[in-house]
Amino acid sequence: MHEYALADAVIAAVRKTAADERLARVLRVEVRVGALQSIDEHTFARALDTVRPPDDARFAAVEFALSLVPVRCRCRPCGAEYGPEVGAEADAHGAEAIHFVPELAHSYLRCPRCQSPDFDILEGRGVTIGRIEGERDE
Amino acid sequence: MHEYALADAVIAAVRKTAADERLARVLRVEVRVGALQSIDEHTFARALDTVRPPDDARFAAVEFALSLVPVRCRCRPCGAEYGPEVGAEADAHGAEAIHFVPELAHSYLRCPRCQSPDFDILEGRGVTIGRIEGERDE
Amino acid sequence: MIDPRLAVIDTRLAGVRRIVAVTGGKGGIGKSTIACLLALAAADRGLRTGLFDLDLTSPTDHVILGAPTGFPDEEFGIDPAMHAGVGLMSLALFAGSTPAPLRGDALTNAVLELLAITRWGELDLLVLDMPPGLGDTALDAMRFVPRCEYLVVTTPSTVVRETVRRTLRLLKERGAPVLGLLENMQVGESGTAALAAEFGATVLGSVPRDDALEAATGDPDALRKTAAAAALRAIAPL
Amino acid sequence: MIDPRLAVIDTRLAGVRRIVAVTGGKGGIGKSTIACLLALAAADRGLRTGLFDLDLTSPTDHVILGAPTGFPDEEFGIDPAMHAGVGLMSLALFAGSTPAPLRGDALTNAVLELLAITRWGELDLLVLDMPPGLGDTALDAMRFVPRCEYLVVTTPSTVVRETVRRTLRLLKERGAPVLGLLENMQVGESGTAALAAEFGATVLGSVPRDDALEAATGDPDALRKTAAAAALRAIAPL
Ligand SMILES: Nc1ncnc2c1ncn2[C@@H]1O[C@H](COP(=O)(O)OP(=O)(O)O)[C@@H](O)[C@H]1O
Ligand SMILES: Nc1ncnc2c1ncn2[C@@H]1O[C@H](COP(=O)(O)OP(=O)(O)O)[C@@H](O)[C@H]1O
Ligand SMILES: [Mg+2]
Ligand SMILES: [Mg+2]
Ligand SMILES: [Mg+2]
Ligand SMILES: [Mg+2]
Ligand code: NI
Ligand code: NI
Ligand SMILES: [Zn+2]
Ligand SMILES: [Zn+2]
Repeated sequence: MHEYALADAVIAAVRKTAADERLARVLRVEVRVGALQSIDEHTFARALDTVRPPDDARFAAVEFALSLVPVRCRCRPCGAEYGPEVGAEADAHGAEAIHFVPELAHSYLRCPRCQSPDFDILEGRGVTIGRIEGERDE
Repeated sequence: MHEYALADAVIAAVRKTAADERLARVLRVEVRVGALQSIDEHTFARALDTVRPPDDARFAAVEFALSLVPVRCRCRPCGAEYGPEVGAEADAHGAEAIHFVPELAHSYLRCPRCQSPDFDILEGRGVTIGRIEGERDE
Repeated sequence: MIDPRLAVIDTRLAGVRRIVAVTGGKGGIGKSTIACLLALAAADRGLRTGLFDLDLTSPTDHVILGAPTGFPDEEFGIDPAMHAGVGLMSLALFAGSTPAPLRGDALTNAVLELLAITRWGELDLLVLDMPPGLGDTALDAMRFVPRCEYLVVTTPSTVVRETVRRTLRLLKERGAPVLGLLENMQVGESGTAALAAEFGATVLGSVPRDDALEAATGDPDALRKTAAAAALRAIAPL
Repeated sequence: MIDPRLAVIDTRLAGVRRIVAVTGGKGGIGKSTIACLLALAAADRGLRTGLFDLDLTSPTDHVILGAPTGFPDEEFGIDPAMHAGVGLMSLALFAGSTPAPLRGDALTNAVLELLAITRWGELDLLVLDMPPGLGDTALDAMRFVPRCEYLVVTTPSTVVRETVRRTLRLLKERGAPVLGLLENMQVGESGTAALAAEFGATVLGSVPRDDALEAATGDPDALRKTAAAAALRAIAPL
């Protein structure tokens, strides 16, 4: 359950934005979860709920809108664009390593066309935050 | 005049595209010259003319549309976006080094806000090719 | 698009009293050896000590310390692997000796990920073992861990000094705190004092060339008994 | 957007008969020393020889060879700096000892730029001196110079072998031609033969630890007279 650490990071970032933007209430936070990390959406939603500061009124009504972002890679040597299926292409150890540190994709995944480990992960790497919606007291 | 080597590269790339696309005539090539390299447009235009293959009919009527792309950098530590003036900010040696290898900007230029050498060059680095227009014989 | 990891690094390092990066810019000068000996020395003095192997494509601290690889414990994050009294974090825990060919962006992402999920907890000292070169990780350390102090390793070699000088110039320019120069593999007179003077830096002292280190590799108790470890203990800025 | 440099690399290297990368993945094992001695040995045999220092943030070949820095001649491109019979290309020619902190993309761009503008001309041998680590430059060499052969340096050290093994695994997986392993700083029995056997690679031979190299740094004639140079000449795969 290292997902709690990532959820915690999301909360920290949202608090920072709420402070910077002087939001009285945070209502909705878009959270994009990259498929590369094989994070279970329900686990992550629960983690977000667990680490949410319970005594901070600004977060009383917040909704986390989770979406799963498919992985897109591009191979440098051959230019192929592809979406690896971590579960099918890496063994259990590799998939777990990628779960912790997505860059280990370069250790355990290969370009389907030329088998190179030299690819860029264009999308679907890890957890990022999209729109944050809230209200100010004015 | 190492500009000839870059002009030569442009010609090589255009020939390759012409071959790949089976073009009978190349009519217009957009060439973007990043300001970071302090390449003189007239010098570069002349270089392109000099290295253009004289006995290749496909290039008899080609026009090179040169444009100068201003430099945009973004500082990693402080996030500042800025457009350095190489001539004014680097000394003569630094400017010449950058002329040869634009990455030496990290040796001779600094973020104007926080003085960091840790910036990304977003635009205006070197020579790139935009649209290539031509005709096929059909 | 906000990267949530950036917001949590300071929290993760909040319980760490002091962060020392062992650097030099050059490979093979003994950065990892000194980093491991420093971590062992600190732990032996009763300091709560962590060691973060930031040479991501060529991690060796687990080999030097003889720490077994294998996934770290995970619960509300990941825990450094405790070995010989030192809490170790290294990509090798996850990937063993499988190569990890990582370009710059991947290096930055991996460092950020590990900074965001590792629970160092309460530490007196966190040692960062830096990779060679002035690349992504050197820049990321300055960016993400600005309070880090630098222990600069050098050796009595002309090419090493040439390279270490680049690191010192960059650290000085950025105003990064330099604890001092440590001359490793010392074998007599050398240019280290002059190099330190050039940058107004302290020479912490020397660690002799000690061929016993090789046989002690992988065995913390044997490492502790080497002349190199003794020399380091005498000068360690703890 | 087309990068014109990619189209011209093969042309620029068309007159080069053979390209040998001196690598190992680990820093401080003598890659640059071996690369320089190899280039000198080749030139002494009458081979037209180039040396490209690809350790962009920590270039040292100019220091080892004692080549003065300063802008290369430019005319229809740039010419390698001729020194001691070897044509040298290095970022140090342009930046001297000014630090060049370069992230991955910048490393790739700098290598591409130098590949695109350097006029190696007719060469019998081009030696690539590789940086430590499995990073951008290691990957770029495989991508941009696929016909390159690899001379893998190792030493009789456990941590070095652990790191060199990662490089060998990657080269083998990618089907890159490995000329063989060269054991540097040899001081007796070691695990090099076993490491070579693990990958079906040849052991080219050994270069002894030779403390005379230090005093010879910067002086090609003195370098040529060292026992290390003699040992290398005897086993150089030229
Ligand atoms: N003081 C020393 N005496 C003898 N050998 C040493 C000493 N310090 C380091 N070494 C050896 O040098 C090699 C490189 O050391 P390492 O710590 O891996 O360097 P780096 O991390 O700077 O690349 C290793 O084989 C190590 O055992
Ligand atoms: N055979 C050898 N005997 C003694 N010292 C050596 C030998 N080979 C290299 N060295 C020294 O080791 C140090 C690192 O060598 P270098 O060639 O810079 O390694 P790398 O390029 O792998 O980082 C230098 O001081 C060099 O003089
Ligand atoms: Mg190390
Ligand atoms: Mg557990
Ligand atoms: Mg080297
Ligand atoms: Mg000239
Ligand atoms: Ni987990
Ligand atoms: Ni020029
Ligand atoms: Zn591919
Ligand atoms: Zn800045």
